[in-house]
Amino acid sequence: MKLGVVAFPGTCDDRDALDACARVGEAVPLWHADADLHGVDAVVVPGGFSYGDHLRVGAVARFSPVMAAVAAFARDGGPVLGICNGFQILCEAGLLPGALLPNVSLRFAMRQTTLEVLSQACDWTRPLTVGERLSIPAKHTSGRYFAPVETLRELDDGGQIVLRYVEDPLPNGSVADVAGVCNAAGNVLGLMPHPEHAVDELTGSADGLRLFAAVSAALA
Amino acid sequence: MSAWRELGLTDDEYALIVGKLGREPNGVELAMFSLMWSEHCSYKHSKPLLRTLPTEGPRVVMGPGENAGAVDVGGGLSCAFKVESHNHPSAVEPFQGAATGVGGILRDIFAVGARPIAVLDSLRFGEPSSDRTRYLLEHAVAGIGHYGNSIGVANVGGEIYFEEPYEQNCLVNAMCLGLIETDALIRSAAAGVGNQLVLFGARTGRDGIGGASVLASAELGELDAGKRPTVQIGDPFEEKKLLECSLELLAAGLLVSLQDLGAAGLTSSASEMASKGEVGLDLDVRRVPLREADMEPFEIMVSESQERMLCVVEPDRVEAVLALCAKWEVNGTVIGEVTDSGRLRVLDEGAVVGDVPVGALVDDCPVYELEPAPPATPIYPAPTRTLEEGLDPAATLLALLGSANLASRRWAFQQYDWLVGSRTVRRPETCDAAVLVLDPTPPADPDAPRPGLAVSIDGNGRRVACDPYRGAVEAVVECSANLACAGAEPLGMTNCLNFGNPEKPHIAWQLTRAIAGLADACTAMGAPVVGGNVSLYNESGGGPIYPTPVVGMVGELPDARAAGQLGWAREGDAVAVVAAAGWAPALAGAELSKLRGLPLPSELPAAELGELHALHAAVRQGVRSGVMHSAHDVAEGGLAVALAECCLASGLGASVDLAPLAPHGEAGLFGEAPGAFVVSGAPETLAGLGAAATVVGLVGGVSLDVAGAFTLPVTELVRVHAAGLADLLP
Amino acid sequence: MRARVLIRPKAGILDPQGQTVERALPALGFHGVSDVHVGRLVELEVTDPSQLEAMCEQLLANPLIEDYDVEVPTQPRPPGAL
Amino acid sequence: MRARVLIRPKAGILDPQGQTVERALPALGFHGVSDVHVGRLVELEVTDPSQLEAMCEQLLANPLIEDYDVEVPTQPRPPGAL
Ligand SMILES: Nc1ncnc2c1ncn2[C@@H]1O[C@H](COP(=O)(O)OP(=O)(O)O)[C@@H](O)[C@H]1O
Ligand SMILES: [Mg+2]
Repeated sequence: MKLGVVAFPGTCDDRDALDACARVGEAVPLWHADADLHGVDAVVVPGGFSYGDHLRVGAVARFSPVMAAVAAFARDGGPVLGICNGFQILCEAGLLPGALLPNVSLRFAMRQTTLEVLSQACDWTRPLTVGERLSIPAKHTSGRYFAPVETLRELDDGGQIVLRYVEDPLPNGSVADVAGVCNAAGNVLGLMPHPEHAVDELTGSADGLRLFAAVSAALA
Repeated sequence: MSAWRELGLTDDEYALIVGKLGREPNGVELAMFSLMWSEHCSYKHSKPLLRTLPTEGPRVVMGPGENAGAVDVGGGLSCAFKVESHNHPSAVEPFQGAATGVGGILRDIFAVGARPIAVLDSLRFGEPSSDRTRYLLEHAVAGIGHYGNSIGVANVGGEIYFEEPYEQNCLVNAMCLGLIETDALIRSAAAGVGNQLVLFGARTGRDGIGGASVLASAELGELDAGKRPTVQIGDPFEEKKLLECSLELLAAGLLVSLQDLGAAGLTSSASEMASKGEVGLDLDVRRVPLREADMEPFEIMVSESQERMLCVVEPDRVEAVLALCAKWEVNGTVIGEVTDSGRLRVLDEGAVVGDVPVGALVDDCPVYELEPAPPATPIYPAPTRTLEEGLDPAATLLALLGSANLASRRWAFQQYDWLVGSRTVRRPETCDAAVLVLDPTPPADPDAPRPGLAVSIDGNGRRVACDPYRGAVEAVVECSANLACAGAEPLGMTNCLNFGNPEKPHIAWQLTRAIAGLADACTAMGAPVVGGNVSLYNESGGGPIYPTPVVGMVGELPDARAAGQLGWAREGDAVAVVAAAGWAPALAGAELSKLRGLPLPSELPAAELGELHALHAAVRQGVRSGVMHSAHDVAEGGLAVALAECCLASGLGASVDLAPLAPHGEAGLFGEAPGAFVVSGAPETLAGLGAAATVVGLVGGVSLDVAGAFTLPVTELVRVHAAGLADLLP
Repeated sequence: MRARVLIRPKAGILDPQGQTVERALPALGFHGVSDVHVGRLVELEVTDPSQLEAMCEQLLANPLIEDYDVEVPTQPRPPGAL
Repeated sequence: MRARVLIRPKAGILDPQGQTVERALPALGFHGVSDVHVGRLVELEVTDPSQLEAMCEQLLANPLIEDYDVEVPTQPRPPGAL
């Protein structure tokens, strides 16, 4: 079971993502300029500030060679996880619906958030239980999830709203407190909170590891 | 005015330069001398004093003199760390000033080859009632967050104080820690005649031209507006690429030496590298990639454009170096080579436009003896009164908890990523020191220890203003106490000396006394100094800042799983105060006296350093062994505030009776002196801790109840503490 | 030639930057200001202005959340403009 | 009336955003683009346009590092502009 972790210039959560992947399988670094996914079974597009977040979050990274490969991989049903900046990139690339706008506070905000699992219709949450709660940190400046009303309705109906903030939500202004959404096929998940920073009780929580473990178990 | 005076050189200094060169310097040379002989680069007023700091210890791997010092943290690893100021640029443009301050200290860490793992920031502003303070605070915090968050280095701690003397001269100090395999540490000395000099990173523009001499060596005054076009802009994205590129170059063994570009840009970096290696350098400014084509040679030599590094490379490795630069989308250019001339020669398309002996630039700046004299009259006016006397203890405690200096810093640290890297075992407000695990990947054996380190930064300028010697001692003791609460033992420390104009006798006296205090306390606490920074001339029309030595200390934790915490752990635990025999908290110079607008005293309570060292060892042992379920040192606001903070961090109440302790009354509740801790643990084990520990009560309930003084619901403490800073800001 | 792209949040999407400016102005003594929006300005030297539309669609703007206008100097700029 | 403020990094000041866009465009097949700068666009309804200058100095722009232009519709906008 090989999980690839993409790095762009400016990605900074890739080491943590690699570490999280290594706990459930073999972690493979993937470089933005390399269109070859090296035979991985799942792809993580981690957080950070690809291309400095310049112009618009995720706008530049989505054009890199590796993203063309990731898009093809996703269309074939391969599991893809976009975390924070990775979520923004997947939205920009059209692999996920919607967009991430600047937090209403206009500030970077970091919190240990509580997330409620709303759907199992996704490769990354299938073994989890609807209604259960995860403690996972979130940190971002552009985490206000936006999608047109019709899209939101479709997402809701299709079980594509996978995670939402509960209790002390971030001051990001996300519509319906959405923290994570998946595509219709359920193989691509994007979320703003950082499961890769929540893989060890020693540093606060191990709840995030369960997302990685879910895909690893399904593919094993 | 003559050109040299305008550039900050005295007539004598200029004459000396002419003597060294045997001729008048040309413009390029004069610009280089003016920067290298500025206070910022030459330490001409502080060098002799810095030599009195203890720099040796069993765990010191690299002492002062390199870009950062380093201590051995076990397992073949070293921790490189340093604190640096970016005060004047932050006063001019707080967002960019603070951001580039973080950028600069990060480069010092990866210049020695270490991967930065944590940043801390130490900030001083005027009172928050001032618009300027709120503006500076908001933008400085945003700038620090912007840079650190974007580059992916956790911000794990810091401190903010508000005091009137910082109104015109805010302080922005940033500290960074990095990890490196000890064998891989790299130095900055250039070597090997014929080796190539490669500049890599951002292109060079007119950023901060004149910055080091103009911004850092003169008091900020009327001229402010005219200096403004020189603001440096930070680009953390470029720095992230530079960081990864530098570390990959080092891992590939491609470099002879490495140096960051900071104050005085190429001039300082090139001449320091040449000086350390006792070689010469030729460099051609026309090979430097420029942002603006029409730059003069002198501008290129002194530009402080950010995110640049300089390295020395053997000729047959240049190609590989440039290829790695290309991989990281970083400009890499050969700009010169190592010579045996002992001179720094600046060329412009081959034509010599500057030629000076390296030694003259780096070593020959005159060193000035300070003329310290204690002030005849108080230097600082009494703080503005914001709290009436005669309030009952409950109201007094609430006022303290909500005051700007003691209120929760959540507003600030929630704008920082404290976790990236997944090493942060103790985040802000959970422990007196930040705790990081060295390796985020757990060992195969789940029972094996997880070695870690703890870090703390501290320096209460008002205490140093009262009594420079004892105030500086307190800064060191406070850091050591914070480490003890985390269960960590000091390995080494760094410091940033923020003072006023040392040419004034009373400032010279503050500096001299404070450094003596630092030296004595470092020796006593076993924390040698491995590096630091000096920022002088922090004064303007409003007078000097409080003398502010900021101390950053790093300590070792054999097992981060046993890291201490500040909040109570469980109901039913006993609460004890662990104090030095002579602990004598006093209101004079305390936070409460500040709120009451009382004048600064001229003396603080003495600290028996040998006894404190033993006390810290006992607390550290209590935490490591698990006997102490929580530990917190008594600092600003005294014992009552310390008890309240244990409640705040846990949400649990406590009932205590302080009668067995002395003194009673307000001094006992709110007085300050180094040498006491509030700890909790199982009643039977705490009772057996010995004479230093006095059991005073129990953890439990929903209120903090101090017999005969007050009963306050924890929810009320939380409300006041949380609102204190947040309410001041939009 | 020097072209200019103006990018603004789509109508109906919350614009906190605009709101923040709008709220801050009265405190500074500026009154009578309303309907403030903050967007992005991209200025660039292009040899082929017909490509600008495609650049916007693909990179400079995100049509889901942003509108854009392309301005090329087909005639003298109004006074006060660059 | 509806006014427009264009804010851009001062000449000579580092503009990392502009650099990023400039480097990204050729990869998308757009050539012949140079000197790209990214700034901010503020559009607002004002009753007293003479205040705009002061608003820029005090709030909208950071005069240390940014230049700005104020545009008020003194005459019809060029075609293609809003
Ligand atoms: N207060 C201090 N205590 C100990 N060492 C200091 C102090 N100030 C400066 N140093 C040391 O002097 C050297 C030069 O400092 P500095 O010019 O700030 O270096 P850099 O240019 O790398 O930032 C460094 O090795 C630094 O650690
Ligand atoms: Mg350095």
